[in-house]
Amino acid sequence: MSRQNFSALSLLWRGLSRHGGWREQWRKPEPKAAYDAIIVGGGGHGLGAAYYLAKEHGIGNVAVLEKGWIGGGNTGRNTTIIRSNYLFNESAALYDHSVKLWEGLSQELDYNVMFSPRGVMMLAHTVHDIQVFKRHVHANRCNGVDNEWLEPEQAKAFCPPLNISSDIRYPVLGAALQRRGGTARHDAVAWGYARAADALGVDIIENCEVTAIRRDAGGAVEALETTRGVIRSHKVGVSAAGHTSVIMAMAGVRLPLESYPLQALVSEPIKPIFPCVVMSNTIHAYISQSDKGELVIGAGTDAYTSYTQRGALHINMHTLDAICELFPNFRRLAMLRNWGGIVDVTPDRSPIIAKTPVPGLYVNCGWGTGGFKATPGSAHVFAWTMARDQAHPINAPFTIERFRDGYLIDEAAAAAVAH
Amino acid sequence: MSVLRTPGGGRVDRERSLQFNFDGKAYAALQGDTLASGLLANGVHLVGRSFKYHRPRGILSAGAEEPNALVTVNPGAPRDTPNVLATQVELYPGLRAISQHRWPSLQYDVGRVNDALSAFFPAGFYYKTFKWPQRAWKSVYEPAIRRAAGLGRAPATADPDRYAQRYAHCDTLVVGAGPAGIAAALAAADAGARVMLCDEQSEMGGSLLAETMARIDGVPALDWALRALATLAGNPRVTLLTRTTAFGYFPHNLLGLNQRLGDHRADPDPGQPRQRLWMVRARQVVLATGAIERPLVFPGNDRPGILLAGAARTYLNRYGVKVGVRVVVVTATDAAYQTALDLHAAGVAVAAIADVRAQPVGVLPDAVSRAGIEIMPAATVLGTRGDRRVSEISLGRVQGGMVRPAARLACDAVLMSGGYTPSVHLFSQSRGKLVWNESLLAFVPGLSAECERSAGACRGVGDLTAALEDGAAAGLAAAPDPVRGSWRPLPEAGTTGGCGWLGALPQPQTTATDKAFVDWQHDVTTRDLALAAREGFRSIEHVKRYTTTGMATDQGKTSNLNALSIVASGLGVPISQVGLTTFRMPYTPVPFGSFAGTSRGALFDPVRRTPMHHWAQARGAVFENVGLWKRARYFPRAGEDMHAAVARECRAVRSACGIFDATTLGKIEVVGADAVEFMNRLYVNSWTNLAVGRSRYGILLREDGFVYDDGVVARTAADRFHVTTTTGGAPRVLAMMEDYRQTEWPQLKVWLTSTTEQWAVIAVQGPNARRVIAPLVEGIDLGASALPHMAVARGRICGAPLLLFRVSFTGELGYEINVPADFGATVWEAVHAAGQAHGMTVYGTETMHVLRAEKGYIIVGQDTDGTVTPDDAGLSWAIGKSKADFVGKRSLERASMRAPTRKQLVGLRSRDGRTVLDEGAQIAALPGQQPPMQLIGHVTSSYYSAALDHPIALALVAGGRTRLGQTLYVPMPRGEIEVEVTPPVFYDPKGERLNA
Amino acid sequence: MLIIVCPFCGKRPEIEFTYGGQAHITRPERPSELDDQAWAEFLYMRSNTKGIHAERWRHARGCGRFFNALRDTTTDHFVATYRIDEPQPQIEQPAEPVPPP
Amino acid sequence: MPEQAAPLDDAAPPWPPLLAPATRFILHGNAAVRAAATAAWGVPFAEEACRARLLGSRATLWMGPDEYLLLDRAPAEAAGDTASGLERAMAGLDHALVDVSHRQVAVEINGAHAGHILNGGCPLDLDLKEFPVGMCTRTLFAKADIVLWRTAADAFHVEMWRSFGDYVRALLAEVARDC
Repeated sequence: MSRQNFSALSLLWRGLSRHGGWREQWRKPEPKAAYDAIIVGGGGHGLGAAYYLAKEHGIGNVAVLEKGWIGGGNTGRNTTIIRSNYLFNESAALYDHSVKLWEGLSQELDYNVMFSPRGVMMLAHTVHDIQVFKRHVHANRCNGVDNEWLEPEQAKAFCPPLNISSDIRYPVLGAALQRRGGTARHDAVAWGYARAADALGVDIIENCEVTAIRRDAGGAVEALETTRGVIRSHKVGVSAAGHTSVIMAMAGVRLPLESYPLQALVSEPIKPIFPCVVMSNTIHAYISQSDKGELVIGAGTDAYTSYTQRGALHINMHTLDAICELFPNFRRLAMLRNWGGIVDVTPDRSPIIAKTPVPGLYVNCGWGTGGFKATPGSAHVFAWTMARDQAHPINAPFTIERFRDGYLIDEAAAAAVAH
Repeated sequence: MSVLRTPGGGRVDRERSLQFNFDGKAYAALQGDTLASGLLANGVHLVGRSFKYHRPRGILSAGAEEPNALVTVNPGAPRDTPNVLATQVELYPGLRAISQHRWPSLQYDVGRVNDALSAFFPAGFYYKTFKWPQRAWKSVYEPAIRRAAGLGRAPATADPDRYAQRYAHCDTLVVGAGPAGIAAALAAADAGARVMLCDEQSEMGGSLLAETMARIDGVPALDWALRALATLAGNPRVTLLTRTTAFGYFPHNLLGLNQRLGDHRADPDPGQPRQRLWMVRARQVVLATGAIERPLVFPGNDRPGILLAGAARTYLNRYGVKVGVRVVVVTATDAAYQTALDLHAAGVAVAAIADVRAQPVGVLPDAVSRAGIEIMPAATVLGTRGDRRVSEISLGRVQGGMVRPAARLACDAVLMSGGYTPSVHLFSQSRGKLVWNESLLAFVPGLSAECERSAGACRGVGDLTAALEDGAAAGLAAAPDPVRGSWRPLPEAGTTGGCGWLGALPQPQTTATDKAFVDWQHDVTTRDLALAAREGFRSIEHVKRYTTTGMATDQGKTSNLNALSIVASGLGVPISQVGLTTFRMPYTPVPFGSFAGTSRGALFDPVRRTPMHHWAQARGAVFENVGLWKRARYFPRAGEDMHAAVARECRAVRSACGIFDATTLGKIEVVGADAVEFMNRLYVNSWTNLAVGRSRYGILLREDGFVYDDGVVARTAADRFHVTTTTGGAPRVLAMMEDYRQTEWPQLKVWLTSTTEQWAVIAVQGPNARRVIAPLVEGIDLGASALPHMAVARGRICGAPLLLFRVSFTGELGYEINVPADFGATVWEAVHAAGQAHGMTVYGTETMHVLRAEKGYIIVGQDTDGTVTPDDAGLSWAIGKSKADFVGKRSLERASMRAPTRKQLVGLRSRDGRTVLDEGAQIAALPGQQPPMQLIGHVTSSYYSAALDHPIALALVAGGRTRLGQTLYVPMPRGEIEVEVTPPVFYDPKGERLNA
Repeated sequence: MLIIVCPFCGKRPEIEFTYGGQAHITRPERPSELDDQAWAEFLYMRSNTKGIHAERWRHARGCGRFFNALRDTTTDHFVATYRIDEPQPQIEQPAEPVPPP
Repeated sequence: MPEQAAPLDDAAPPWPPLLAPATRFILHGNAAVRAAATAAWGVPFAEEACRARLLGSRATLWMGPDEYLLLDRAPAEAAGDTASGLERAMAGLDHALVDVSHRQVAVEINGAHAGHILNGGCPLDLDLKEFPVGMCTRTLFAKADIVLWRTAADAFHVEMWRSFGDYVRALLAEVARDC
């Protein structure tokens, strides 16, 4: 199976024939009776894992089962922030692995995922923030991950709309900047992986919901029951984000996960005004500008677990009062669209990428609000884990057992609390 | 007066003319005009450029669905507002607006070149190219794309306006004040309901504002509406909200309404809000949101002068504006015939009505024929001409499945009507189930998910009489105490026949040359949709994302159903199988400022201040934010920076005495017969043998074993503890205590009360502390043996009740004076005055941090970070060893929590005796490493110690307590710093000073 | 912003409440007798139910009481709220959405 | 330039003024405790949720199932002395009495627009039928916790922790512009 070349030249050539020659970017196959491996969940992580299984491990007889349409979950609902300036060695290794893959992903997939390393700036508003961010900066430097400290004036120079007045309620006292961080085009990640995996023989099967997991006498996975029939495989990787608990329960596996609504919103498109990504954990504001011109703003999670994919009005109100405080010129801009996703959160807010107690069953979950940035790296090591039935050194710490044993990777706790 | 203005009628004030300015040119209009009607009255149709191809675009509609006419109002002024709809801008004298997204001008836009090259920019072209060279995306392609994208410009200055928010409750909220909504509000109000009726327009009445023929209750429909509205306005239980858009439908019948209060005023009062966001909780909701006319999809359907037929009727009847002098009507419904008749009566030449239906029959076609207007049945549109304004339309005739050219007609406006799409946005937001109605060619509300019902055109009941009945029935059913189960939708009412056309109009086999637009603003054409299908994007969500159809600022109000139909027919499946994209909040864009409301400036978050705040402020204190509190960080004197001020403050405390405001520490009164048991179960310490009048340093863990909070806990009576917490920790510690008290140990007789704010706390620390307070304190023996370190006593000070702690967070002899908060400022001033004879200096949190670090006292949240156990922090001594259990104990028993390699709190001294380490700096055991390094810890606190005259630091280091005396390395960008590992207590390790 | 029926105060807006996670997880009487796995179950394992979920809420900005609720996590409709000392009501999943109280 | 929207200065607004200092206690305990306390305090306790009882300058406000706020708006003696009297009356009964006189400050909002003003930050339905005279509850006013007590059809007594007083009052003044 070959994929059509994507390039300026091919666009020109096919443009002359009114683009009649373009084929499906990925096939719409009927599910086969059996596969060497099945991925449950057609988001970026799942499609990417299928791609790397085929590309790097020679396992091309793979199906990706998606209950809706690919990229329709958190892949298509997030604010596309990419960075790797995490504190702990384990996290930094995982996310930096990902950033390195992002840097060549458009070329690797022959699909423009629009990775834009425009810089991610995290604002410090308290003395405590300064201490935490400087700890990150030092740790990252020693880990070979770029992250630098900016004084308020430097932060303003990097992001001109930022209000650095000392009169506001929580003045900007400085910022940590990762220049290699940035954004990418979320849909393109799903579609690019799908197209590339398809070209390597992977069957991408949409509108196919898993309803049960069959296990053999020894307890190992042997087949999935789906809305499109029974599909056999002895290797099943679950990459289903907010619905992971539901799928894993079918195999009797309990996970330390809770699913929360998370919202995001965009403004109407405006001419370029915002050159980077800005995050403020202290006052809960996450903002960048898309190539189309919309300000893309991440809101907080709701307080309660839910599968409704919608959040509350007051969450948006708190997000936007913070945005308007930091960027007072944006007060007259308008919210165009708001949406919600479901994020699965672990007790230490770090993911699980691991084997499970059920032989042949693997899980990649618990990404909380930060899964998009990890897409290529997570998919890459998950494929490795599935192919070799053992963890890649990068995901080795991200086990299920760490919660029993107390080896948490608690980035959120390390950011600590004000004293 | 313009020839395009009718001589009379409509809702504009003929007596009040005004001037406005668009793109630098002055125009005349009337009070009551919108920017759109004002421009049309002056013959201006060209108002914008499309997003991708920069095609000239005119006004398409007369309402919130407008995709083309986006302008910037007040450009460059303080109230600069981009991306507003000309159809919604109410004119006032002197209003200035400009067009957007064009360069150098609206008339001549170089971006138009994109249109010529459009063959190479199909849907999703950017996914296929711009990949090489790797770095060029960020540096070359993306900046170019970004510059080309976007619509208006963000304001260059901060918004000067206020915004308000208000909660409201009602029995019945009616959204939309057209005929169905007014009928619903009347019925509900008659039944005694507390009613709110809102409408997005400047005037209520909906379609009746442009109605000239219909009559209700024997009077012209509009008169009926005005009378009904007057009745409602006179009812004190009814609230009428105009210019108010119900933008969001949230769970449990909460609706978000945005009311525009100031934008239509030439000189808004700066003291009044520009907009008000209502959060309305309604027992019952009636959605009477009407329907939106659908454009027809044919080649060249986007030229200025081509607009919706209903909009043309609105401009004529409501605003007294003719959209042209010679028009062609293209329609799939009877409704447009009425437009033709009205225009004809107003003297506009109607060149023809091209009806896509094979045999238009009925009252209206008959009337049109009688008026001498030609009807062309089985018609289609083959194309249009005219650059910045339509000048000609090419019509075809469909016969036997073949399309043949039929006529070319000159015209200056084309009015199209593909039928009406019910506005089900809010219903869908409420999670009600939409069902496809094949006879209506529309999705209509099915099963409700909330206490809600739809009425009138928004559920396909378009006929005026039926809509009124439908509204009245809905309003009555939505009155208070409806019969349980009555929230189910009403049975389907009668509907108007003839439901229009979906998708592209028939075209000849040969491919048309011009584009047929589905989504005007985003330039999505039938070809783009076909390409998406060809490339395998079959889910409607994929089509939307790949082509961006329906994602423009109008969110597909005019385009979604046509796009859906084209995709469905391309795939050969029924529309109901393709499904709809999800409707999202907000219905129309809502300013960020409305969401933010009053949360701005000083009101962004509460500012908590202590009773001594103003004293500190008057003395030039520099404050820091700690949670919501403002705490004095240091008190610089003239010429001092923080370093100098802190060094001075530190020296004063060590050599004489200092005074410090510790009011913000959390305080919880734990009272009851089981108070001791409760504290034993919660804190790591043992409390059983703590005597009344004594205190102890307490540590609270989370159940996972990590340090959560700490503070001094005093036993003030056998059944009473005065627990202090960290400043930021106070609320969460109380919440955690309540959780265990209520849910795990409800049998314990113990109660919790926050007393954080009851007490002002004045710390007096230093060798002279006793001498300072002794003359002021009554009823307490301050002698070292009577009131030793960690003792607590009650007495009086300066006439105030006193709870006196002998405690020290500095390592010096120290007291904490607790007085009821109203006394805080006066007692503080008295102590400060008394201290002047003893060298007293006021100090802030920074000095407090240095002094405690010299003593190795930790700050939770700085020296611990949520991954630190008591043993890690060197606090094992505090744990009650004989206790079987306390919160977190079981977690500490896991092997990982006892590993000798855990990071432990130690002291660090720079080998050079000079370098103050960076807080957060990393620590390595081996020198000379390159990234990625093997790191064993980090610096948590670091200061220059004035008392010791050398830098000190606390650090968490793997196996730190086994490394005392070792040399470690702090790798910094400018080289490594050698440090020696020391015990964490630098100053007075024996504690002689605090026991003085 | 949901409406939640506090068993003591009645219908109140969600912002007056704090969420307390899955209900009916009792702290073991003698934690030291549990092995690490059993302790981790108590600490971290949650049902994350898709459907009717028994959960704790606290009317923190009201009467201060913890109480339990049954909520459908697919619609956010509450089926019941009950005091902490009351047993979980036996309620079958409603066949169709129930309007808010 | 138009006037800047929200006040940025730290000064407390002139309106609404703080009420005079009052004596306040939080009392936890059961019905027997309340009966005993009534003898000393002179005001009975509502057993119904969210209701206050008022007699002269003294009131009892239901805060929770076993929690009441005792409020004396014109105290004739020191809070400590009042507490001693209450403790004597409740001796031998399991209870917790804590002096919070200085923890809180109060304002009164009255007039025809009182409800609208409060609904600028309070999410409750303040219609007289839904929130009758004599009703009291802890609730929210924007980002602050308050105790709201309707003392008359058009009057509300509002209590808040003292450090939130400036915020609540400044916000009341701001939202009152819009009523």
